[in-house]
Amino acid sequence: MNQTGPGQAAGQGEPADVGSLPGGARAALEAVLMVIDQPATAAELAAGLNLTVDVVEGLLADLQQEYNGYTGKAPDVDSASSQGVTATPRGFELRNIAGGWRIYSRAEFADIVAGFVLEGQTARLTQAALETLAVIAYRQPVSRARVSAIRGVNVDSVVRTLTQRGLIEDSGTDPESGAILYRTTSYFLERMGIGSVAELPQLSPHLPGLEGIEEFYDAGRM
Amino acid sequence: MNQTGPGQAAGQGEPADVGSLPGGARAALEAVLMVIDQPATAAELAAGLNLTVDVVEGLLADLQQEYNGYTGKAPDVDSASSQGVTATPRGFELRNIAGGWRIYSRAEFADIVAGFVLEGQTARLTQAALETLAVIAYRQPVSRARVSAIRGVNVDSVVRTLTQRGLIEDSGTDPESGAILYRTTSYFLERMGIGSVAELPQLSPHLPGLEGIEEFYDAGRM
Amino acid sequence: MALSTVTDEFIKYIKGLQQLGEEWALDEASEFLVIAATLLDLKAARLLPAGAVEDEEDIALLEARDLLFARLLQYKAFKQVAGMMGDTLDLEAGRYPRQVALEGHFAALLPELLWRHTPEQFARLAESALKPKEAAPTEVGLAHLHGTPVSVKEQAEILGGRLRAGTPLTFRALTADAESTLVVVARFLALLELFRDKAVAFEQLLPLGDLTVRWTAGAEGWSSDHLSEEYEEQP
Repeated sequence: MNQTGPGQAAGQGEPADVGSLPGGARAALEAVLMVIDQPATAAELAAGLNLTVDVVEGLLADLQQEYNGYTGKAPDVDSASSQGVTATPRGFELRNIAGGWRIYSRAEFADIVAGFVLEGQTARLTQAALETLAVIAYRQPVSRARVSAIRGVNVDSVVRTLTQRGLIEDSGTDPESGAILYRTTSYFLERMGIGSVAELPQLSPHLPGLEGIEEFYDAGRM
Repeated sequence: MNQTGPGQAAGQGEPADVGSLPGGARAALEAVLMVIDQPATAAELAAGLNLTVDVVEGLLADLQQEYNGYTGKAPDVDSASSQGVTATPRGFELRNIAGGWRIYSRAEFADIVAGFVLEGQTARLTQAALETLAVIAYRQPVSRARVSAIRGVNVDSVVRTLTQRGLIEDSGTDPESGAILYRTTSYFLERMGIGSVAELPQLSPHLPGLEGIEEFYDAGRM
Repeated sequence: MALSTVTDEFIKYIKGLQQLGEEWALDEASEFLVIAATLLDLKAARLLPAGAVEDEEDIALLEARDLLFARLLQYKAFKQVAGMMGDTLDLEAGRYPRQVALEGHFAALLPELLWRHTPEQFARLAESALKPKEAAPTEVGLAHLHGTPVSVKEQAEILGGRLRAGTPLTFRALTADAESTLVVVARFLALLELFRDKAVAFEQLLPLGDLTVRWTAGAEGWSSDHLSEEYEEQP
């Protein structure tokens, strides 16, 4: 999907040359970021802007820094001369989460923004839900029975709630037991502000080889 | 960070002092404008930011000019000295439409944005969207949380798609929970070829109504 | 597993905590010592010739203890990361994504919707979407391996019926017709309940000898309604 210009999709002949518009490619990228309602990858953005992924990644990094106040330069000022000038951050930030880029209001203004954004306010998870989510996040794909075994309690209703909240999802069935396996969703990554589950913090270092425990488990399963 | 932790989020007693936050009132205003879906009036913004309407109107005019490229100054530079310096415009603009302010993608980039929006769009609803629409049609007015509970998955993005497609709309808020309620539109009736929702075929009486659903599903909610 | 690896990692971890001024470092350290001692104990027991260990049972006990500790540790680790995840989720909840409705002129460009559903098809779709979902199976069902569930209450009623006549009966006689061990167990539990309610008395002349059960509650003095609720809940 890389080479097809966005203009064509819209039913116009020529793909627009983003460089010729005021503000150039950087402003065009900003314009697109204004209308996306879910994170977009650099590749998707590049395809839409008819630019290479490398160029788009460079622009995204620039914008991110600029919004964070690392450079106070106006977009057309020579970048070498003013790079590193520190200004105050903007009220929003550009973040790369779950593989996609998106604009967020800055966390410092949470109290103020919350007053304007009623929807999307999510109730906090209970301790039981958090622990179940943690086990699933670190052991995915995993069956409810396995999560129950680790937590020592029945987790059925908690798993249902986590699914409804969009934090976990069905990822097929275990070929042996036929049990449904669960994994975390990209919405979970988004809520955690990370790019992939590999970025989750390490489990306590003093936990003796978890692999060994898994074997114990299977032996001791009911 | 600042004194009031962002984790405390909505509903806290003390109005934050926007001046003490990095970027000050201007950045706080930007944060709000970046995430609101419906245009907000200067009075609404002033109330939420705990500022006077005059101050907010001044800031709005400043931001509008800055986004349009009339001043390339960094937000913390003294405004008098650099007023009028012309830089390139940003990819977004702040517009006042019928008294309400909202950030939009800049009109110059409409072709590029349109191409991006249309990329990958299909003329068909997904199964998930169809099922969600069916639940809303038969149980309207209904909140997203309730539809999520019935379908067992998070329906946020599907509801957005259905709204965008003009098949459902906001019909006020639930007096108890404050959640937005959704109902089908007249465009939906048109597509179905019926005159009113009363003409939808009867469902089996054994299916749980909303009350039944509440009992059935809420037991597992947290 | 190599104990030294675990120990080294752990000491590093504890040092890190102490530098941060974490008070619970001591707790963690002592807990670790207990576990390390258990593991060492077990290792030593395996290495030494048979004389050092009393018998196989000791090893089994050690292994059971080890397993228990391992489970506790794992659970504790998950509890800990759950706390960290909760904090992260709270912090991130303060960042609101821009997800605004598509501007009207862009929405108008979307291709016209293809709609092929008749109201009847749509209704069927709604029916299937609204039908309460059966809880998905967590495991392959084992129900077919067991007989029908046995109710302690039911068995108590059967026993009551036989004993009310007044003739004492032995446990052996009372369970002679039991079609499965489960029924025997249920009848035994039922007898304990009856004993608690002072509806029966036991006599056993010799250790491991026949247990004789005698009805003491009178003809109408007891009903199974007294039976404790705990037996009615399925695990």
